[in-house]
Amino acid sequence: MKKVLGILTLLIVVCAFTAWQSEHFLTSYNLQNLTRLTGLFGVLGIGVAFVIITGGIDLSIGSVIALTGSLLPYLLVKQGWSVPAALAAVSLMSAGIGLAHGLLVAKMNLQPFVVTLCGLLLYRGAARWLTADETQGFGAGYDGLKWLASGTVPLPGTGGFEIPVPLLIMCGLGVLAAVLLNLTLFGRYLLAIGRNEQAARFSGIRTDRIVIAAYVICSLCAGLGGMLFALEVRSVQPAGMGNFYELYAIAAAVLGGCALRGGEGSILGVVIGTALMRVLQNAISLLGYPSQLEFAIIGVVILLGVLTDEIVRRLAAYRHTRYQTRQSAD
Amino acid sequence: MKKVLGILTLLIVVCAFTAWQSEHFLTSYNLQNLTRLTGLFGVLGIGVAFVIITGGIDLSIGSVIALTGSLLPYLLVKQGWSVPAALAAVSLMSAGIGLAHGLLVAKMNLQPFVVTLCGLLLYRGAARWLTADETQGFGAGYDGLKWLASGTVPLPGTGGFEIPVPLLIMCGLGVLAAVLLNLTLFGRYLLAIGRNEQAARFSGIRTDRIVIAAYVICSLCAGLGGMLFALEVRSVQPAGMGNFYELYAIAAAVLGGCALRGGEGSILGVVIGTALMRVLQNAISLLGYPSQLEFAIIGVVILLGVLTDEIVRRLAAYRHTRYQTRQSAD
Amino acid sequence: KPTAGTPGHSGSNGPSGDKPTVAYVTNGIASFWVVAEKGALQAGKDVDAEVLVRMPPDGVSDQKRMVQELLSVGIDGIAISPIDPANQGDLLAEIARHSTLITHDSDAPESDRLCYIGMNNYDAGRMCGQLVKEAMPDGGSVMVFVGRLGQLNAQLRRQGLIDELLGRSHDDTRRDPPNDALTGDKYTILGTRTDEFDFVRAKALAQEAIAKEPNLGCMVGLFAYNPPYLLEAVREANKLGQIRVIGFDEEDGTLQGILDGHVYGTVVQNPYQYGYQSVKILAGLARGDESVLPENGFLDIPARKITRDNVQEFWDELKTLTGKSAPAAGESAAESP
Amino acid sequence: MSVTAPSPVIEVRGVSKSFPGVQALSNVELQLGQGEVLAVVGENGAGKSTLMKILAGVQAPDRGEVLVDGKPLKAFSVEHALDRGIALIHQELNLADNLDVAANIFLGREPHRFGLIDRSRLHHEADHFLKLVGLDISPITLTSTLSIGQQQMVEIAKAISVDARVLIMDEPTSSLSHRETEALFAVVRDLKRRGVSILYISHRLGEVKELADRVVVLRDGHNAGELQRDEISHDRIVRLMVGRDVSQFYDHRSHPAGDVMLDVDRLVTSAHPGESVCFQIRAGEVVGMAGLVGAGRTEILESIFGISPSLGGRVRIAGREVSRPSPQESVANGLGLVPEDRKQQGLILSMAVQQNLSLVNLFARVAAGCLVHRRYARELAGQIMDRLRIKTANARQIVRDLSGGNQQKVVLGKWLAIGPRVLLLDEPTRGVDVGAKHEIYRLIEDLAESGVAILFVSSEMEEILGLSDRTLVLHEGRITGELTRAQLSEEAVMQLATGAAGQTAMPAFGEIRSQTSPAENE
Ligand SMILES: Nc1ncnc2c1ncn2[C@@H]1O[C@H](COP(=O)(O)OP(=O)(O)OP(=O)(O)O)[C@@H](O)[C@H]1O
Ligand SMILES: Nc1ncnc2c1ncn2[C@@H]1O[C@H](COP(=O)(O)OP(=O)(O)OP(=O)(O)O)[C@@H](O)[C@H]1O
Ligand SMILES: [Mg+2]
Ligand SMILES: [Mg+2]
Repeated sequence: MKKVLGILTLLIVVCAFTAWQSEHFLTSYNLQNLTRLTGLFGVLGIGVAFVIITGGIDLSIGSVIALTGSLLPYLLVKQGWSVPAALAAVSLMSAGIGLAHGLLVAKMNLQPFVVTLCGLLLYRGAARWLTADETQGFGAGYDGLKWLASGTVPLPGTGGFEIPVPLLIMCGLGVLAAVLLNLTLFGRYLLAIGRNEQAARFSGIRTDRIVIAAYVICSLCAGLGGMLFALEVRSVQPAGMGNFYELYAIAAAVLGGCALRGGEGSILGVVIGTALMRVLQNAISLLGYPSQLEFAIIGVVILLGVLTDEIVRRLAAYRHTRYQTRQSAD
Repeated sequence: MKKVLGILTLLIVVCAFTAWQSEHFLTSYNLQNLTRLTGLFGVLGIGVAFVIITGGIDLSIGSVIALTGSLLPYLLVKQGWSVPAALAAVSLMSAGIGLAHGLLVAKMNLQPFVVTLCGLLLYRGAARWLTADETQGFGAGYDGLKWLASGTVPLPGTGGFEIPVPLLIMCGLGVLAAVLLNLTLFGRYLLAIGRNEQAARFSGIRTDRIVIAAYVICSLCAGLGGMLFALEVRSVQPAGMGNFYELYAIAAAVLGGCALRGGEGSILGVVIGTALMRVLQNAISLLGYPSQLEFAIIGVVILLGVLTDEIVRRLAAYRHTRYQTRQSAD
Repeated sequence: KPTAGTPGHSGSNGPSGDKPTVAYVTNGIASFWVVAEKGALQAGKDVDAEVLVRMPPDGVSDQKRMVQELLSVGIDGIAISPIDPANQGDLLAEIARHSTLITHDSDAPESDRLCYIGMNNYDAGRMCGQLVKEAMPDGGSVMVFVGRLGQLNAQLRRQGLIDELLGRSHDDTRRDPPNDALTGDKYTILGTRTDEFDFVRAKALAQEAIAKEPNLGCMVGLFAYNPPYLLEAVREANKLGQIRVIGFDEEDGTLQGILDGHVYGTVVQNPYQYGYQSVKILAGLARGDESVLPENGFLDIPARKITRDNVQEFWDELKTLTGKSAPAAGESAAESP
Repeated sequence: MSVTAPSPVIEVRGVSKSFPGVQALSNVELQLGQGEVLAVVGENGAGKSTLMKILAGVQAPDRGEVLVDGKPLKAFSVEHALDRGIALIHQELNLADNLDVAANIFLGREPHRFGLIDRSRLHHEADHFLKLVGLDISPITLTSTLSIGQQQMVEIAKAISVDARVLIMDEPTSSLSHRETEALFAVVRDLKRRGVSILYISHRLGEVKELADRVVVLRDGHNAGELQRDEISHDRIVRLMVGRDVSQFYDHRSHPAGDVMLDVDRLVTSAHPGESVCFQIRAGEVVGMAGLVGAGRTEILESIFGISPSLGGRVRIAGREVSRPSPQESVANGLGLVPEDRKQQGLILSMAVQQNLSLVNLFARVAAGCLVHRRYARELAGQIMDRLRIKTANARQIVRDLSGGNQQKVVLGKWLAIGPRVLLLDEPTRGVDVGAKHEIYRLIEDLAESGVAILFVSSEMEEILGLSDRTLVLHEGRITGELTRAQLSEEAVMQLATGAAGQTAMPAFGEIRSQTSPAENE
């Protein structure tokens, strides 16, 4: 909770600053776009949080996005599949990818970094090969499907602000994930495995199944994200779609308090972390900073975030001992 | 050594197969290009090996390449600096970057993944901002400098094969690195820290200094690599140069036997790993496979490599116990 | 021996008999180049040549590697779109030394290339400017969107556009700083936004521009994938008609937008012809036929303005050429592994 | 061979198990009756833990079978073993320290409804078991804030909470002091009364004598014999363990104390920032430091050595003031620390014996400015291995493959390499078998005789009584007393350690300058 507090403060500060500097920030149009993107990227962050909590990592997210994002229009438009069939097939494939990762990590003891790095190369290649590098689009139609990514739900009493559907999807997913992580046996086991896999195993927990499940969740989220991104941008270039998105997702999770050594993480934190990254990009545009500096600014903010966190932690520890020393001296 | 043997076998098999399938593989022209690229990428791999051995990781390599690669022509051509001054400045900056990483990791206890992820964003942004996103080139002149990347040294008695200078640079660097890693106090301490940082600290080793030095070495190599790449391709796009090169370097190191949990690694292995990745790309082209599949094939080969390694290890252990059980049963 | 598995990646190990082997090298991966590939392959069939198509995914260094690998295989001619002609002199000289060199899409006049096939990006940019003027005759503010400004074609198009709008003379070496607003008599160029080929970002940038500039009159997308995102953003903001969209290239969404009247127009090149003519000339040269070379070493395949008047005709033509129902187009390199 | 109960709860028949390079168990037989406390003893590496892991389903045997209630175990998995009522307290700590104490106690067995954890029940029940083992902490305490001893108690609470029919304890007391051990014994006796069978492993033979109904001895993975309740004696156990008589155990020698080598003045540690400690140790002295779990002994040693920063006070080594202690400076001044946790802090397990031995002293001799002087390192390692009689195939053997006692000797040997003036030993014989313990004691005596000042922390009463010339007793970070050899007794130590005696400790050897600190370096 404390970790979340720090990043939340940072988010509020950045928002306040941007709102103060640009009157366009708080327009419902801008907020709608901002929250839609937060929803889309949040789905990825929530997924990868599960893997990070096990002490693993997933570098293949961007490529899974490319694969599912180009497969969905490919199946629908080029192959003429029905919507439910295409959705089912793409989801199944995402789950299969996660299963493969999980099996290689948990059963074959391969390093997550290596397994998912291979995935990064492999799925991108597969997406490009399958579509022969051609841009995939949905054309006209599929309005129901597109609504999932571009639709909005009016929020009465806010003077025109409508909640983007992806934000709702992310919220639903987030609540589910938070319950899963904090209140269920699965979540408890996940945290235990992340910190001390052996202890969990010795307690009779089937650690491999839990780890595999985490990878499946992550890839499913990436797959869902890929489909939503495709529906949002409408036109998917397999070679370029989703490049580096795994890094954004991981950065958001880390900003939100997930420790890469495992065993720590909060879904709320991940969502706030994602929002922070989105607000930063938005602010850079609205405030008119050169867009070349976009990445640099994000990098600096993440660094400052984790650095401040560490310094505050140290300061608190220092204060605590000093307080104790003084108290007992009286 | 055993780990190196496996990857060496794989390299030889791939080379033999390619030579058998395509008469162009063993032409001195092709070999020259192949070994030049191996030299260039090998420099990166050798550098990142040091960081990996400490149990860390460096994701910023690609961006450091972009920064140094665009800074060198920028200083020389746009700012009119002298060659030694520009070389010194760029090297110094690389060292400074490594120092910053090392300090943040060793002194502030930040996670290497996070620190260098911020670096990835930051240095790319810096390179783009500094050059205003304009392509940097050397124009005519600077022949001495260009020779470092594109030059060759005739090898008598091979019927025209000339050794590319980058290969020589990498060999020199490799020998230096191998001596450093295997024969010096620094190397001994590095391995100790990678295996058990706490025990090293309890033995009076200044672990932070050693770790910092590893990051400095890595960034220096990346900086050198960046300059060589710039001199080799002659034209540097700050926004695109070196994207994903950190992943290639890390993959080569891992293929070559560096364990990402730290404490293990061989310079020879890294060089062979780099060569394998280069030969694979070369083979895919020469054998006429669709280039969309290039990355997919590399991904599969890396995966098969580490998987075979693991299976062989398990098989050996299993055989051993079976042998022992039978012996003691007699 | 392994052979190609997908369209266009014909597998072969060098020239065999009378059938020349030629290579068509792009500057990146994009659907624009997929159309060009179709032309190249068609020409291969028509003139009986083996065609190798190479799309470097990762910029200059990849292009160099692919070219060298082609030279290793032994090739009768290479048509290349140099990413950075000014600095790739050595590579081009290497090609000319070992094989036959022609350029397409982007020229390298200093090199030993035998001819150049393509158009002038600066002129195309000026055409784009003319479209803006037609769409917004009373003047107004303009925002420019492009994948990456580091690329020469992007710089030239942008400069042509700006020069046309500001009524400047013809000078393709001029470069205006990317982040400053430029104001002329009637038109103001508010800025240029780059998305680094992050397509989600491309759309977000358009939305942020709409949010930030209430008086925005026109958005221009200089890379193929830009205009559909611009249109999408305008549509979602309910500003159709209020903010004009001008595009480049022939992405489906762009052409549909023109048909529907939401996109004013686009400037198209002819990638199919780039591919077709390149292969035809290279094959001819390989057979010793110098007559295939164009006059002055320049085969002009001019850009065209497509507006509502001629879009249907153009689209039909495109469909027959590429032999598919849903044509697609694009320009430029998307970075990727 | 007599069997306690007509049908044993557990019967092990001809179990063998080998690891690469080691035959850990061969043809081992074992029977455990209902309500029986069976002690399993043996030297380090005799195969005790391996056998227990097989019973608990952590590892599968290569050959042989295990019968529970007469029916053979079909599969070896932890779940399966728990189902059959077998619980194991591992030799090494196995806690997820990012979770609270309650979560750890019930890990894998949380009370739940529809997959959701029932928190209130969880905490309530955890509280019950914490009280049972005498650990006075809240169930929502974060495990990482506990000391090693306290974590060990949590492990015990966890095993008891299983409600097992067979409870296996693999060295449960290795980091417990006298009082916690007594609490544990009370629990064990209670369980026994309720019919629970207990397998108990310990290197502290005193405990075995006190608790066991029967003793089974393993040697090199074989059954070496067993003793009934009335046959159990120290000498007989040792004879079975090592296969020969081992003569007198402690041969305490008094050494003439020399100059003050270590002078600690008003040192404040972060574990107890409200207290400060003062003491001096002279050359040739062996000073013991006693106290309950969490008394802050480890912190004091680590602060002197410079691993964890002190909050105030001064440290003088051989008369030289060390303003800010750091491991580097300690090494330079000839002060060494043998840490509490030898696997995490003392050794690099995957490195060779020789490399571990030379780790501290590698810089002393280098070739060509920076190269490792290999011959010197080899010779040094050889010398130390001879001197400490470290049992290995050769100097290139990986430390992980050594027995616990030999591993401990390697940690000691590492510091001998620098020719130390002061040695701080934190639980120097933790988890070490009697034979090796004996050798380590002799080594400590030898070192003291050669003029090294030695401060050792121990939770084992016999060790404190047998080894120290002088004993400092700690209670909650404060030195509550100092006992000379003449004043030393179990009662005296316990009184001071529990804080019962307060400041009324007998006037002793040195002036007791322990006080409630006005920590001055503020
Ligand atoms: N996982 C393993 N891999 C390889 N060797 C092992 C493994 N576990 C135990 N051994 C070896 O098996 C032998 C028996 O080990 P075990 O831990 O059972 O001894 P122990 O009697 O419990 O000793 P200690 O008193 O030191 O705990 C030792 O030589 C040990 O090195
Ligand atoms: N760095 C620290 N900061 C704060 N408290 C600490 C720290 N290290 C230990 N403690 C706490 O201080 C107390 C003393 O711990 P310490 O390990 O020094 O005791 P000990 O006497 O060695 O006990 P044990 O027998 O458990 O090793 C414990 O309650 C522990 O939780
Ligand atoms: Mg044991
Ligand atoms: Mg202790």
